Amino acid sequence: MSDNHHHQSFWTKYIWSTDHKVIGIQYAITSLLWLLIGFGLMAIMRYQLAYPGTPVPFIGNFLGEGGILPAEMYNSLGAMHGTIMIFLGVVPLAFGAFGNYFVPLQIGAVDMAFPKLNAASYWTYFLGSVIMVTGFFVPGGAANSGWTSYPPLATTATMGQTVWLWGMVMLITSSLLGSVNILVTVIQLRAEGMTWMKLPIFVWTQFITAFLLLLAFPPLEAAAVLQLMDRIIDTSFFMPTGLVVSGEVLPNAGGGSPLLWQHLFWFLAHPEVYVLILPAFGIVTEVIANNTRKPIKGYKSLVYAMIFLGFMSFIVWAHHMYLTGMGTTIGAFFQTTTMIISIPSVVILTALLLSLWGGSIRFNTPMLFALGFLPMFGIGGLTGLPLGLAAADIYLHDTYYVIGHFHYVVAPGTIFALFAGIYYWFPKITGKRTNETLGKLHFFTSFVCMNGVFMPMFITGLAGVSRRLWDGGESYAHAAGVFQLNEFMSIFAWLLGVSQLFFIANMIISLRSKKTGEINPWNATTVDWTDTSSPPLGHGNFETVPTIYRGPYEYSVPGAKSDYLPQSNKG
Amino acid sequence: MSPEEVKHHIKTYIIVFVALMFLTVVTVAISYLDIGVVPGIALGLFVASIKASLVACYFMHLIDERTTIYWTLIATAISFLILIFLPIGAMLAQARVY
Amino acid sequence: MLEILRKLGFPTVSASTQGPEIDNIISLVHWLMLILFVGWGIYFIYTLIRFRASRQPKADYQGVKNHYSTYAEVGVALVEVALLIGFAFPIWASRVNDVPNSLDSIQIRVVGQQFAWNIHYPGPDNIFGATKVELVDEAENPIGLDRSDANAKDDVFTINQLHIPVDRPINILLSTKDVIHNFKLPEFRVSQDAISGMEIPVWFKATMTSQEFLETTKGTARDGMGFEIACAQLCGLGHYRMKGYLTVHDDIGYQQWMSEQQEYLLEELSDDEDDWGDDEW
Amino acid sequence: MEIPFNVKERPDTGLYNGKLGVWFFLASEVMLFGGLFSAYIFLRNGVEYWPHGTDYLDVPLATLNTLFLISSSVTMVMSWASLKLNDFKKFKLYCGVTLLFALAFLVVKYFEYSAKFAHDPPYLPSTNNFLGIYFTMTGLHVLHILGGMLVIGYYFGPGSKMWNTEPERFTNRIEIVGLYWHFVDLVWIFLFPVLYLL
Ligand code: HEA
Ligand code: HEA
Ligand code: CUA
Ligand SMILES: [Cu+2]
Repeated sequence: MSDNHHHQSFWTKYIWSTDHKVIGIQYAITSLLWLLIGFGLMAIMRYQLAYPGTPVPFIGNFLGEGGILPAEMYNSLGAMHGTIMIFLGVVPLAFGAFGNYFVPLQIGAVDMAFPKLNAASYWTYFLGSVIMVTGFFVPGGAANSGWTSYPPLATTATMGQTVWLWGMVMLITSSLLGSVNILVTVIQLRAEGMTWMKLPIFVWTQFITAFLLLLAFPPLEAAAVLQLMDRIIDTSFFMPTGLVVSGEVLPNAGGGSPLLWQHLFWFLAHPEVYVLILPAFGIVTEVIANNTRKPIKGYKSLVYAMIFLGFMSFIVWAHHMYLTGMGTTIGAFFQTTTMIISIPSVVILTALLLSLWGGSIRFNTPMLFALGFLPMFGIGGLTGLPLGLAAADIYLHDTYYVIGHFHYVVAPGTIFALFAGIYYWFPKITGKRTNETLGKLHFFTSFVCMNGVFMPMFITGLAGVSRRLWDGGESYAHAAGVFQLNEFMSIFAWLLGVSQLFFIANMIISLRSKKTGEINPWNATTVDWTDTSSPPLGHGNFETVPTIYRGPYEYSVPGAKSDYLPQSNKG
Repeated sequence: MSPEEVKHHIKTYIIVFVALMFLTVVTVAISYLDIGVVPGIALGLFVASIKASLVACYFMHLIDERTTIYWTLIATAISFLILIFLPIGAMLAQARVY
Repeated sequence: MLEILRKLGFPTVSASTQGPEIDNIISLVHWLMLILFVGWGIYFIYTLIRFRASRQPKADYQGVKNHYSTYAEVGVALVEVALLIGFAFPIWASRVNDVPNSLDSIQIRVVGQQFAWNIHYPGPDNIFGATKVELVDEAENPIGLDRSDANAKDDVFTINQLHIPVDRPINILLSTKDVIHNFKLPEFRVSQDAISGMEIPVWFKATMTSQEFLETTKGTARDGMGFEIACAQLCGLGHYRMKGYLTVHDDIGYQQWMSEQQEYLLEELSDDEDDWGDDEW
Repeated sequence: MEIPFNVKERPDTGLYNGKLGVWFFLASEVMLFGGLFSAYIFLRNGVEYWPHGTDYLDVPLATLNTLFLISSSVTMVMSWASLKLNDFKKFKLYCGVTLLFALAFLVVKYFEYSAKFAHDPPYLPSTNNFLGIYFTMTGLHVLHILGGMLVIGYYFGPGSKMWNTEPERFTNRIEIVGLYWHFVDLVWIFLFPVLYLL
C-alpha cells in the first residue's frame, strides 16, 4: 500500500484527486449545495405565488422595482430551479456521487476504470454548473423559457438562454464521461466471482442509468448545438417562416420546425426522468434488504424490470407532446408504450413491498426514508397514469397536476431515497455515526411538509390551473376556488426548508463527533461494508481484493450462525 | 496476434482500401444517374452502408470482436434506429395540418 | 369518483360534448389509482406493524410464498388495456378525425400572439380573407388581414373575445404569430398547442350557453365570471395574463351578435373612406 | 494499486478497459451524429423544396476529400499493424502519412468553406436550412478531425516515447485512437452522399 504513505499535499489529495472516493465526495458536496440553491430559488417563487405582486421580504430589493418579483425573473427562477434541481443537483448526487463512491466498492474494484477521466468528468460538471448560473448575471437575466427551452420562445429569449445552452453542453459532456467510466468499471473490474446475477441491485441501477445517459444525452447535445446556431448565427432549424414577434417580422430564412426541438428534447428528457429514479430504486433496495434482514423478493424480476424500463424509456418520449397536434396512430402508439412502461415500475414497487413481508424491520433513519419513498413514489407514479392517457391529458397537460406528479417522484421520491443513502452510507464514508434523533426529526418533518406542498397541487391541477404562472393563476376565473391553496403550499415549502436544518445540523454534529471504530454498523452483506475499513483506504480500497461467493442479500439464511452472510464469505 | 496473422490482416486492409475507393467512385456515379429522388437516395445510402460496414468490420475489427462489444453496439443500434425513425414518426404524428 | 374529484376542485360543469367522455376516463383511471394505492397502503401499514423488529426478532428467509401480487400486476395491466382500447383511443380518434368541415360547422381562426388571442371570423360568406405578414400592424391589424381581398370584406376580427353559438360544431383553426401558445378552455375540456408555423384544427360543441353557465356558478368562488380562454403554454413574461373571454350564445343571440359586427364593419369601412384628415381637425 | 486490465485483457470479456471505453464513447458519438441526421431528415421532410447538394456544393472537391479520409484510415490501421509487427519505424511513417492526409482534408475543407463565404450572395448557414445543416454537420465533423489530429500528433511525437517503456500499452493506445479515427471516417462516408449527392 505504498500509495497511502506517499506524502500528498492537500491540493493533490482533495482537489485534483483521481481517487473515486474523493471525486464522489466532491460530487456530493457540490450537488448538495446546488440542491440548496435550487430550493432557495423555489422559495422566492413560492412567495410570489402565495402573495402575487407584493414585495418579497428581505431580498426584494435585489429582485425588482419595489421589491416585487418581475414576471421575467419569475420565469428565470422557474427555468433555473428545474435545471439546477435536475442537472446540477439530483443527477450528480445520485449518479456522480453515489455511483462514483459505491459502485467500485460494491463490486470489489480498486478504483474506477479511468481515474483521470473521472476527475475530468467532475471538473466539467463543475465548470458547466458555474456557466449555468452566470446566466443570472448577464443582461436580461438567466434562461427564462422553462427547463424545456421550447423554441421559438427560447430562440428569441435574452442572452441567458445562450449561457444555458453552453452550460448544457458542458453538463452533457460530463455525464458522458461519467457514464463511460461506470459502464467499463462494472463490466471490467468486478471482483472474482462477482457474476452479473450477484451484483447488488444498486450496481445494476447505476449500470442501467449509465446506459441511459450514454445513449439519450447526445441527441440533446445535438439539439443544443442546433439551438445555439439558431441563436448565434441566425439559422432557422427551429424557426418556421414568417414569424412576427412584437410587431417585427423575424429575419430568419425560415423552413424549420419547433417540433423538431421538442422531439429531440424529450428523446433525452424522458430517459432522463428514469435516470432520476433508477439510482433511487437502487439505494432503497439496499436499505430495505439491510433493514428487513431478509433477501429482496424477486431479485431477478427486479433486474429484468429495470432493464426493460431502461429500454422502454426510449420509446415513450412523445407522451409529453400529445397536444402538439398528434394523430391517432402515433397517439395510440405512445399511449400504449406509456402504459407498458408503467408495468415494470409496478413490478419494482411490488417486489420492494413484498420484501417487507416476513422481515424483522428496524426503523432507523435510512430505513424511514426508504419506507417513505415507497408510498410517495406510489403517488407520483400513479398520477402519471392519467397523464399517459392522451384523452385525460387534454385536460391535465401543463397544469399543476403535472407539477404534482413529477415532484412526488423526484422530491419525496428521489430526494428521500438520496437522504436514505446519505444516512445509510455516512458511517462508511466517515467512520462516524449520524444522530438518530435528529435524523428522525428530519424525516418526519420533511415527510409532512413534502405532502403539504405537493398534495394540494393535484387539487389546483384538477381545477385546471396552469403551471409557470407568475401570479399563480390569480387572474383566471377557474382558479378562483383553489387560489388560496397557494399560500398553504408556500408555507409548507418554507417549513420544508426549515426542516432541512435538522439535516444540516446532523451532518455538522456527526462530522465533528469521534470515530466509532465500527466497520459494519448495519451488519450488511455487500463488500463495500465487509471487506473494507470505514472510512475506506485511500487509493486501492481493499487490503486484499475480495472474492465473491454468494448473492448480495443473504440475510437470515436458515442454519447460518449470524443473521447475515457477507458476499465474500466462503463458508 | 501472431505476426503471420497481422500480415494476413494487412492484405485484407489493402483489399478493403481498394474496395472503398471503388465504391466512392460508384457513389458519385450514382448521383449522376437519373433514377429519381427516392431510388437515388436509397441506392446512395445502400452503397454508403456497404462502405461503412467495410470500415467497421475490417479497420475496426468488428468482424471478430467480443460479445460484450456486440451487445453494446446492438443497444446503440436500436436507440439509433429509434432516433432516425423519430422524424418519420413525427410526420405521422401530425394529425392534419392545413 | 367524479363527485370526489369535483369536491377537490375539478370543474363542476363540463360544457362540451366531449367533456363528459374525458371526465369519465379521468374518473375511471382515478378509481384504478385509488384502489391500487389503498390496497397496497393497507398491506404496507400492516406489514410495518406486523413485522417490526420488536415483534419479529428473526426474519423469515423465504418471505412471501403466494402469488397474489402477480395477479395484481396482471390485473393492473388488464385495466390499462381496457382504459386504452375502451376509452382513450376512441376519444382521441374522435378529437382528431371527426373535425367537421366548413359546411356543417362554424369555422373560426384563432391566432395566438404574445399576449393575446386574435379571433378571425370568415363572416357571412364563410370564406376567410387572405392574411399577409407584411400587413401586420400591432395596433391596427394584428393578424395582417388584407381588406382589399374580396373575401376579407365581411371578415370579423376581435381580440380576446370569442363568440360562438351553442349546440353547433365549432372548428377552431389554431395558429400563432410568434411563439408556441396553448388554447385552453378548461370548462370544455379543450386544449391544443398553437405551434409556430402550423395551423391545427381543434373542434368542440358547446352544450351550455354562458347564461346557463353563470347560473351554475352562483354562490361559488367564481360567481359572475364566465368562460375564459387560457394560455396553457409558457410564452414569455406575459404568459400569466394571456387571457381571452368566451361567450356562448343561443342561436339567435349569435346571429344578432354577428350582424352587429357586420354593422360595425360597414361603419368602419365608410369611416375609412372619409378618413381624410378627420383626425387632424 | 494498479487498475487491472488496463493493458491485459480480462479473461471473460476478452477486452482491455480502454478498448471497451472507446466503444462506449463511439456509441455516444453515434447518437450525437444520429441526432443531427435525424434533424436533417426532419427538416428535409418538412419543406416543399429542398435544394440538391450540387446546387451549392462542390462534388469533385468532396470526392477528393473522401479519398483523403479513406486513405488516412488505411494508413492509420497500418500504423497499428506495424506496431504489432514490432516495426516502430514503419509506425512513424504511417502515422505521419495519416496526419498529412488529415491535413489535406482540412485544407480542402478550408477552400470549400471560403468559396461558400466568398460567393455572391454569400452562402451562409443562415441562408437556408440546407446550408445551415451542411455547415453544422461538416463543422462538427471538422472538429472531430481536429481532435483526432491532436491525439494522433501526440502519439506521433512526444507520446511515442511510451513505446520504449510499455510497448503493449502503446500499441493499445494506437488501436484506440485508430478506432476513433475510423469512426470519423465512417461519419464522413455518410455525410458525403447525404449532403453532396442526394
Ligand atoms: C423521476 C421522475 C419521473 C418518473 C419516475 C415518472 C414516471 C412516469 N411518468 Fe412522468 N414526468 C416527470 C418525471 C417522472 N415521471 C417529469 C419531470 C415530468 C414533467 C416534465 C415537464 O413537462 O416539465 C413528467 C411528465 C409526465 C407526462 C407528461 C404530462 C404532460 O406534460 O402533460 C406523462 C404523460 O404520460 C408522464 C407519465 C409518467 C408515467 C406513466 C410514469 C410511470 O413510469 C409511473 C409508473 C409507476 C406506477 C404506476 C406506480 C405504481 C404504484 C403502486 C404499485 C402502488 C404503490 C402504493 C403504495 C406503496 C401505497 N409523466
Ligand atoms: C429533481 C428535480 C426537482 C426537485 C427535487 C424539485 C423540488 C421542489 N420543487 Fe420543483 N421543479 C422541477 C424539478 C424539481 N423540483 C422542475 C423540472 C420544474 C419545472 C420547471 C419549469 O417549469 O420549467 C419545477 C417546478 C416547480 C414549481 C412550479 C413553478 C411553476 O410552474 O411556476 C414549483 C412550485 O411550487 C416547485 C416547487 C418545488 C418544491 C417545493 C421542491 C422541494 O421538494 C424542494 C426540496 C428541496 C430540499 C428539501 C433541499 C434539500 C437540500 C439540502 C438538504 C441541502 C443540504 C446542503 C448541505 C448539507 C450543503 N417546483
Ligand atoms: Cu400564450 Cu402562454
Ligand atoms: Cu416522460
